[in-house]
Amino acid sequence: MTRTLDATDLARVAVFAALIAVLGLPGSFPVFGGVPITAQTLGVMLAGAVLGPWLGALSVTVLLALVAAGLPLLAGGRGGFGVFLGPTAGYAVGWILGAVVIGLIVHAGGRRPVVWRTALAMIVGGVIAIYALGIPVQSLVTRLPLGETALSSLVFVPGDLVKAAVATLVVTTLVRAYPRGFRRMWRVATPERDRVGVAA
Amino acid sequence: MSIVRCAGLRVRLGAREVLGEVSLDLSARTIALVGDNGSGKSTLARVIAGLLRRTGGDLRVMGCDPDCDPAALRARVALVLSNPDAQIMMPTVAEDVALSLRSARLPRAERDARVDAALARFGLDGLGDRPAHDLSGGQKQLLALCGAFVRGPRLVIADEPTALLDGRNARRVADHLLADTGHALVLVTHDLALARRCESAVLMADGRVAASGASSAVVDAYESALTC
Amino acid sequence: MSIVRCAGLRVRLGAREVLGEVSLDLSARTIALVGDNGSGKSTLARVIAGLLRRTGGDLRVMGCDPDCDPAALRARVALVLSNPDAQIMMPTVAEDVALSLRSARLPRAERDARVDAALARFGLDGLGDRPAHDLSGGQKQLLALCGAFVRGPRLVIADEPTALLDGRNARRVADHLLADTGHALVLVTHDLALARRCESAVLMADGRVAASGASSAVVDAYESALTC
Amino acid sequence: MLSLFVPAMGWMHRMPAGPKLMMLAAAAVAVASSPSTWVTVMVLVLPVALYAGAGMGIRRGLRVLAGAVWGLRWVVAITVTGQLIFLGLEPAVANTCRVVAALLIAGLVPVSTSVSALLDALERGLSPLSRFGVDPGRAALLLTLTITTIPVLARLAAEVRDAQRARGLRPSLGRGALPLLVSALRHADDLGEGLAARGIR
Ligand SMILES: Nc1ncnc2c1ncn2[C@@H]1O[C@H](COP(=O)(O)OP(=O)(O)OP(=O)(O)O)[C@@H](O)[C@H]1O
Ligand SMILES: Nc1ncnc2c1ncn2[C@@H]1O[C@H](COP(=O)(O)OP(=O)(O)OP(=O)(O)O)[C@@H](O)[C@H]1O
Ligand SMILES: O=C(O)CCCC[C@@H]1SC[C@@H]2NC(=O)N[C@@H]21
Ligand SMILES: [Mg+2]
Ligand SMILES: [Mg+2]
Repeated sequence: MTRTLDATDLARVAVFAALIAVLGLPGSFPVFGGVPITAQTLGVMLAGAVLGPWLGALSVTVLLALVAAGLPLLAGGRGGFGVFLGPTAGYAVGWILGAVVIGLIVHAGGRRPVVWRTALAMIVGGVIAIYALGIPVQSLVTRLPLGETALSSLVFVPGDLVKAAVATLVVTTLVRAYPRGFRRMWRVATPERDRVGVAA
Repeated sequence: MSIVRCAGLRVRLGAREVLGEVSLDLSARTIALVGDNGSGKSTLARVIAGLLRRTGGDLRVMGCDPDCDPAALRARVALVLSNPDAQIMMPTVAEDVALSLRSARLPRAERDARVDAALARFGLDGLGDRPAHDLSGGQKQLLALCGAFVRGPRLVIADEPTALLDGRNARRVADHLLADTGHALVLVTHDLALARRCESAVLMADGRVAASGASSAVVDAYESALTC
Repeated sequence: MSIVRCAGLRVRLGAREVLGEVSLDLSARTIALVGDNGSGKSTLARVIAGLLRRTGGDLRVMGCDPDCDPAALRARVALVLSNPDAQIMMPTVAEDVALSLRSARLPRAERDARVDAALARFGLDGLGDRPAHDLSGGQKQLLALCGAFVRGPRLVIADEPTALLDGRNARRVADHLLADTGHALVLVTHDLALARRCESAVLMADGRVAASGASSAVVDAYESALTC
Repeated sequence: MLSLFVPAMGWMHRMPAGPKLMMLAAAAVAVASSPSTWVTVMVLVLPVALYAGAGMGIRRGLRVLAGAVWGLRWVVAITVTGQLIFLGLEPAVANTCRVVAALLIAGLVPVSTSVSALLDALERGLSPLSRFGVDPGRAALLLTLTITTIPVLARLAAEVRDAQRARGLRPSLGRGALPLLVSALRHADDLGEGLAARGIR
């Protein structure tokens, strides 16, 4: 959005925003994809992990801006700024924070993503950070006290853990299968090899 | 035996009738599907492969009705697309081929043996442990063929499998598809020289069959229509 | 005048030397780039278009150095790719063509006039308000040409622009590209008949130039290497 | 296709996007902050009146309203269940009506405003930020680019599902995510080049 974003970044941000939208379309992939347990959080996790914290957050923001502008891009075909007055508003805004946290942890220290760090990122950023905004807002909107709201949001936990596992697997596989998709250089941990390796 | 037989086949996608009243009885082993962009070739291929349900009419593929017995059909039919990236599901070459054998529940040793044999047949031996997305475009498409053929399909449906390949790779892929290894072939292509290598051909126009018969006659007719 | 001149051009992508020591001096108006999958054609095309920086060597495109004066180059060079979907950025046909004129900051009336003229030239007049993704594959590729030509480029670089098109659409696109409207053309293609229609050709192999010269001679050499 | 817009010529549709947004947002926030008692059920009158009186025609307006209510069924379900279990009948009914009424009122914005009008309003709204390095034109381009990319990615997802089924696998997100992601990344590369080639950096 600022002048520092080159054409490739612009395209990648748009593509990930579109990816999150597509994961909410009916008939995309079975098993997931109902409201409010939605595959879209998987898209958020992938955006943070692949694009990194800032571009990942930007792509989530773009999606939410389009939702606010009235496109029916949330699971179940919901859209309009009313979404941001509803009980799930905090979760939706939490996606932005989630993408930032995931990106920061996955790429911490400019090192190549490894399984444990990626899994940690998905739990901390993709679950805890999102709930940290989602639950208070839900409680505020529905006037159900915080504790009870937190208790009722436990229904999301099994699905979110499955999505975190899938995201971890996909991201760590991408490191092996298509490293240039990350579009960054990684520091190589072993000092005797050259300091900069892999991916462009 | 008849490979594909249909009568009054209709397919509606969204608000649009994409295939209208297609009637065919194809028994040649290799069948080319040609026609302009948007004429309905891919749609027909996907209906035959059991990936899309028809809206009306009658269809038999290798003697069975895709809508009544999708599992039986899927066990016998394989599909190859032009975009290799969409067809590669696993990180390494060997894992990707093995994925096709998952539903067969073979013992591990036999599965590995079949994977190795398939890789060798398509000239990919020695690449089993390589990341699949590191392969060149031509190699990726050979890998997709490998994943399709390892299940021993009786019918292979290929939708523009050579569109993105160079002459050498295109010929290699076409040779594998056309070779008689006990399978029939339905091949969608814009490459008319390749279409001529099939025994018979179907010319699609605007969601209908415009001509069908021996490939040389059908392709000649199409080619002369193209140049005037 | 020389269209593309390079000496010892090298390009490294990731850990890999994709182009090594390419030296060329091309002055024909239409130049075909042929070679196997992975031989470096697209990479060379992108370096010439100023989309990728070289790692070493010297390069002049239409007399200017892409690395020193990228803005000047971009104003003169247009690129057409094979996947039409990747070239459509805007919801409607007219908006998409107008996008190419964004950086020119023309007054609205003049911009609209140029868009209309370009649409008419490529046979898309009357489709201006249609959603771009509703067009057929061939029409989408014509729209991509429209977006490339509306800026009045002096050099058009096309990377397999006809790979996904039927015979009729492929010929229409090729005719527009090859027509002499004051632009030079660098055309990457696997379609050797199309390559022969260019004046000169370059054969790439493994990141190097294997042959260059009159297109008939180069393509003959490549074709005979393919068949043996 | 990808829009909630209902074409009509009534006063609500003709109203400029900015003021309309302000008006409906104020109404929705007012409703959302009403108390949690039985009387609150009355707030449902407001969306009914607004949809019926927006100038789409009364019956058409009510049909659109019914569609909007149906679209909120899951939001209603989670709100009601939690409330019934923990708070009892009166707050459950009142809070659910309050939330639903506010969402329905806000829902009139996309129903009566075209996406391009909203994007224009968004671009105007962002223009004060240009002092901080945000380029509103570029932001609008990014939003539009996303809209045009959605059908392309939907098709890539369909291709991946086809490829899975063709190999005798049931389509699943677990296994489809990798090919979808790689195809999407390659599409992004192509798209980036397409942009650059059109003189957009
Ligand atoms: N999901 C869909 N919804 C609506 N229309 C569709 C859909 N898929 C395809 N079509 C339309 O159906 C027609 C036939 O499409 P199809 O892909 O079968 O053509 P094709 O012969 O394979 O063309 P090409 O040579 O370009 O691949 C086209 O006009 C296309 O726009
Ligand atoms: N970003 C990249 N990082 C590393 N390697 C790359 C990258 N892009 C391309 N390559 C490799 O560079 C080589 C040349 O690629 P290029 O796309 O230029 O070939 P090509 O001649 O256009 O092939 P094709 O006919 O298949 O399009 C290939 O081996 C490819 O795998
Ligand atoms: O669709 C919305 O209205 C916003 C998203 C709400 C979904 C939240 S995100 C965390 C939790 N996990 C899910 O699968 N759904 C909820
Ligand atoms: Mg097709
Ligand atoms: Mg190429």
